[in-house]
Amino acid sequence: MARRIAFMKAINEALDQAMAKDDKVILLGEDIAGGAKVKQLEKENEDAWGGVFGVTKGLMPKYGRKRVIDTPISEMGYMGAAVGAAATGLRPVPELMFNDFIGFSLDTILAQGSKMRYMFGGKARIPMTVRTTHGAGASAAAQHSGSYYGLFGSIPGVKVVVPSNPYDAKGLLLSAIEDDNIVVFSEDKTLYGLKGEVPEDYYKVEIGKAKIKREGKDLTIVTIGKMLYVALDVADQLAKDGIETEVIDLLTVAPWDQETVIESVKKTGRLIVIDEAHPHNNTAKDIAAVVGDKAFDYLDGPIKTVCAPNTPVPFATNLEQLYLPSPKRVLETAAELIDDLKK
Amino acid sequence: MARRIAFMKAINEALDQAMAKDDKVILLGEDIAGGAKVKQLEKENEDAWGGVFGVTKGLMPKYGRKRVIDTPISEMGYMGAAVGAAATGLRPVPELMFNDFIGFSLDTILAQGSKMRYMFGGKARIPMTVRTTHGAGASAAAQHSGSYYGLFGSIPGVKVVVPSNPYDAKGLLLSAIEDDNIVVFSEDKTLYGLKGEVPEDYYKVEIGKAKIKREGKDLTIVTIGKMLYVALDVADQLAKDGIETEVIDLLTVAPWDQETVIESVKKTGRLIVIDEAHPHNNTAKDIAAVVGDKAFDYLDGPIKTVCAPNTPVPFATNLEQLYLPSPKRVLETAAELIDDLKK
Amino acid sequence: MEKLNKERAAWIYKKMNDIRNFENEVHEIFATGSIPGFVHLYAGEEAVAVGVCAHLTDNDYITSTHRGHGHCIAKGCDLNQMMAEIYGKETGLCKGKGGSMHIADIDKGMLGANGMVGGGFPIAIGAGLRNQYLKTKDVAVCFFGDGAANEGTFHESINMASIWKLPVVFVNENNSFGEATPQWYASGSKRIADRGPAYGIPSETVDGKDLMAVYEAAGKAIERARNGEGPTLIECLTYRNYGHFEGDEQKYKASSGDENTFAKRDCIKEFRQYAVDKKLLSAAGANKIEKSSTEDIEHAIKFAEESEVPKPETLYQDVFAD
Amino acid sequence: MEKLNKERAAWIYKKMNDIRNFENEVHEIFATGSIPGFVHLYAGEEAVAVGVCAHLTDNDYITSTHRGHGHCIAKGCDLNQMMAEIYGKETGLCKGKGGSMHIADIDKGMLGANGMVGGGFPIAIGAGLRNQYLKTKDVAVCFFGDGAANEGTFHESINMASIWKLPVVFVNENNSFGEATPQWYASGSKRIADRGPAYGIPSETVDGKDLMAVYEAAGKAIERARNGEGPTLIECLTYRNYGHFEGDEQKYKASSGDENTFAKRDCIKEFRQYAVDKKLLSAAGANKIEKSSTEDIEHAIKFAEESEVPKPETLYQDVFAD
Ligand SMILES: Cc1ncc(C[n+]2csc(CCOP(=O)(O)OP(=O)(O)O)c2C)c(N)n1
Ligand SMILES: Cc1ncc(C[n+]2csc(CCOP(=O)(O)OP(=O)(O)O)c2C)c(N)n1
Ligand SMILES: [Mg+2]
Ligand SMILES: [Mg+2]
Repeated sequence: MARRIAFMKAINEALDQAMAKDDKVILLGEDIAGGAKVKQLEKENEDAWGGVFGVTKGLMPKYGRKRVIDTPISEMGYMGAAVGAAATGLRPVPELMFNDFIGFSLDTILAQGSKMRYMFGGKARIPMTVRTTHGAGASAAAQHSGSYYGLFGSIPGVKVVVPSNPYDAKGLLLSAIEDDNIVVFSEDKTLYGLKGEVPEDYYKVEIGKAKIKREGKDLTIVTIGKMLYVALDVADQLAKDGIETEVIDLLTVAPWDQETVIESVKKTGRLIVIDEAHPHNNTAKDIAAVVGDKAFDYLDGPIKTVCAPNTPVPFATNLEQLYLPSPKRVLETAAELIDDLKK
Repeated sequence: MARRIAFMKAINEALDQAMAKDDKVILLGEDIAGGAKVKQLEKENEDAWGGVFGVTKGLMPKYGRKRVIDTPISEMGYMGAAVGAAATGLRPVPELMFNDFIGFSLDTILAQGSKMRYMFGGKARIPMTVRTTHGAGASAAAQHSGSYYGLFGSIPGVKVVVPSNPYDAKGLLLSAIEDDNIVVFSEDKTLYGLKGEVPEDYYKVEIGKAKIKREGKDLTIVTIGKMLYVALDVADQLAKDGIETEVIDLLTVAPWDQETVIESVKKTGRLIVIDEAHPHNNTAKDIAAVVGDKAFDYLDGPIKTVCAPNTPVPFATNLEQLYLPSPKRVLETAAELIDDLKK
Repeated sequence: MEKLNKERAAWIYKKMNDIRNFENEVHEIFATGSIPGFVHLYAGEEAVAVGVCAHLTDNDYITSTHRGHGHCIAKGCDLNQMMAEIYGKETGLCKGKGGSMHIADIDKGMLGANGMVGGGFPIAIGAGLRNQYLKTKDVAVCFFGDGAANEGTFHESINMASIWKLPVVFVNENNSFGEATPQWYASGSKRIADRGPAYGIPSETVDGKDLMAVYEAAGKAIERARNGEGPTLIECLTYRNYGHFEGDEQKYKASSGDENTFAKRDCIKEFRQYAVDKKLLSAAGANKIEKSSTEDIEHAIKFAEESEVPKPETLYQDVFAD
Repeated sequence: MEKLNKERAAWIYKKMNDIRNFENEVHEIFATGSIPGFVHLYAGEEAVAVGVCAHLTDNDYITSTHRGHGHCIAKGCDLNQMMAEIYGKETGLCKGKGGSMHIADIDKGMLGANGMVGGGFPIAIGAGLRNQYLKTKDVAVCFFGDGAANEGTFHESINMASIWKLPVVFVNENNSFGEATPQWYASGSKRIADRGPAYGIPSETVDGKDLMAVYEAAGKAIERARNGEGPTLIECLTYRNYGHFEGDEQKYKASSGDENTFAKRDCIKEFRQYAVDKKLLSAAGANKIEKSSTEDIEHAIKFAEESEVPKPETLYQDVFAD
């Protein structure tokens, strides 16, 4: 499996393969094709954009506008339509261009899609995958840079995955689309260009399972999405001091993999969770709390989280870089734990 | 101060006094008066409802429809209008009838009101208090029983208060309305009839300060809203076994009072947080995580949270009672810690 | 559109009576405290749900509202299970976990009452999209109130239905009030149907107390939808017999004048008269239907009362499908 | 409404040139990589922002969009601080923390560009409510795109403005596209102005490339608003010179035909011609304005480039007011 493709290409390929396999799969979103009813494009069967980042490029020409549906700018409308289509037998994959737009469409997930099965006494199935983007680092400022996977993850009935690399992106997306529940598939827009090995065939990565990306016995670092790379950097640096860090890529934010995390902490006795979300009521804190309950007796030091500060995302590049959890901040945090370790 | 009035009356009185004091204070919401442009009511200057629970009853007759504004069923519209009115100098108090309706209006808080000041380089002030209701126990089922104060509290720039009794309700609401930021004031609808002593004068309860409702040295229980009564019940029962429980009523969910909680845990070494919100990424977990970091060395046992199960709120009364954190569940949790204590 | 025949007239008369009896009984029982939660009764508006659903099969979808019992009954949901659901019993349509505001039966094409005003619009769009995509002739009907017409979802959804020519029929139940707020205060347009042109779709206002007026307008619209001609907006002027929810003092209702005259009209009596006049029903046949309806509702109450509450472990079930 | 006089004509011509020059320069600079993030340019649509804001004072409010530079300039925001903001510098209008999509100056009545399409509608309602409540004669103008007209906030907000007779003017900038999606695909109505009657408010469509057409329509509407006669909806047909944002290939634009003919019109040249013909501007005066505009923008760039980036501690500031 030597083929290396970009994160966004892996997502495109997963969508392509899911659509090829199951004609119940349809895509909806703003400009996921682009140029609907534009004469020169209709003639050439071309999409104008293929999504604002080009992730869905080529799918409309291949599957047509009945399956790759450009919507008006009506997030509540088309996200809710996806819920309705899912409840009645299709397998829609709506795209919420930026997860920040959830303010315009939360009800469809919070009160409708996620609760239908329960409220209806088990009769409904809502096989719907919401593709969305999150993350700071693109100078997109306060309203286009948030990381709200934790907010989605707080809603019962919703699964949330956050891939960190092309391989997992493809496999998780295929799992998500096959899943009979609402799955929010949250893509870090700053990872789109990242390349990695991706098999050409249809394969799945299991939802709900974290991956140990590096083994170690002294310290566990759990990461979400691109925070993985911060942790790997930190682990390299700590290795120079003889500290062996175990790095866990969470992959699924809801329901997150308690077993893998807790087993690791039982071994290392020390935990840092890195999450670029706003610092309160987020996934990092959830993990820290569960570990502080279920693995308390194995802990050799305080449970640490490294998150964004409690501010909106600033525009200026220098501030935005400061905003994001950095190796420097994680190293400082690790130092607090490791002092202890050296004693 | 022997006067005892109901929780809802205390809120009504706070609104009345805030409006009397500052004519920039206006109320907006669905049927907060009721009966707009109904002839027989206009003639009598009467409100039809005064809110769906009657909390704002009498305010329209007193202050008129220019200040107590019935809105169409347009949550995004009038909540956003409140943001606009606040940014331009009024002090609006919109009512979101049930906090579950945030799915129809989240943007106004998530991306607009909470971020304006920051995005605008400090130029804006958004003195707006969102009154809303939360909580299970009224057989209102999955879409009218949620507790989303933790979701609001995860947004930088938003303060969130959850009073547990008439006295704090009045004082916190007056503080909220005077505050120059968005404050979500979340009322447990099942507490509306609860009576307590409330001074007649205008007074404030400080936002950001928790209150110790019972002192103890063996175990800390932190509660939000009506979970206080669960904790007090548990404390009584534990007292019979000689266990002294410290009960802290959080009152402000964001930013919550780290000092009071941590000081208490340093003394008791044991913590249970009771929060009726959905179990993941909530305030209870946030508190547990912070304590697991900052007070780790003082802990004598695992950090516990007692929350709702990870399900929507069920309709049937028996299931709903099972859904809510109960003294029984808290006692079982306490037992885990106390076994340890007895050793 | 088919002309109303005897069989259908009997079906209509039965459904109208079922709704009225169901709601009147729930009204009484609620007052005794046996039914928990919020209950919004449909009595008075029967002509709308029944006039529309008379054209639908189990393959067609509807989305409903917080005031959903009438739509449920008209769409063919089981009365026993409905009543049990409202009581919160394990035999309920939703196993007691939904209640009055979330009563649903997807197998019958009933996509749920909805506690969220305006929550049904986008769901109906989704069902319409599905019907169109799968090249069925099925339609989706979206029932909504005059108050709901001021939610943004109304706008977004009707616009989408229009541009995609979806087989969706928007049926507005204009009962003059959204809770205690009159439509003439809350709406910038005099009529809800005035909004159709904003989306380039046909729209009309009909007398919603007149079963036949609703039946005919709905018939045309549903036929258009089945033929791929796109959505229609029908505004049905109606009135509810009870308050917004149980417990409402209804001070906002007029006690005389045009509003009150309208309020006093009984769509069931009017339809009986019409059907008997047109020889679609015999007086004896109508009486028989009335009696069987009363019995059915009595039976439903008995069924509900004798049913068990849900088992504790069901609290944790049906969050996720596997 | 005042007839256009020489002074105002000069002001208009200067603002139009400022916007065009500002945007053309940002376009160039963005290509070099000195400006980060998403940038949406207003060039081509100057007649709308300027034609409307020509009637406003600092006490009036506007809400803007992601394509906000034009509104900012027309409303009187400082060019230096604007450019510095787009560069992310501490001297920026928002101290570098907002950027192009959040540029704002409440002191000038500019309530912010808005990264959320449709985010401005309710805020304009709030400003209108404030103006009415405080019994001022001030208005609030809500600029919005053709794409934004499909958001639910459009519907909810215009309806509220109508029922409360708020002093709000809704100015639609119909540039035919929302990103890469044509209005003729996304909208169920042919014209955005077709939606006015749904709310019972006056509405009209004007040639948005014609400064005078916008000026006159806006003048009437703003006068109505100031006189307490309520809201108006004005649709201005226009076109953007650049792509949706910088980096857009614009494959969806027509390279010939009516659309292209319209696209090629230059509202600034047209206004110059008109003003000179009507002796509102002399040719020499117009040239002088053009020159001073070029200089002002050059200065703004210099100001921005020489300014410092924000200090690290500002990351944590201005989250809460105290
Ligand atoms: C999103 C949302 N907003 C508000 C409410 C509260 N509410 C329930 S019913 C109702 C009135 C609805 O009026 P209308 O649409 O006319 O329906 P009707 O009750 O008259 O049948 C309101 C405001 C709600 N349930 N959901
Ligand atoms: C709520 C929301 N949805 C979608 C977007 C993405 N988006 C940014 S601009 C835009 C198109 C807006 O079109 P229009 O309103 O016509 O304004 P124009 O760009 O043509 O000036 C879209 C879809 C957004 N920023 N916010
Ligand atoms: Mg109504
Ligand atoms: Mg546009």
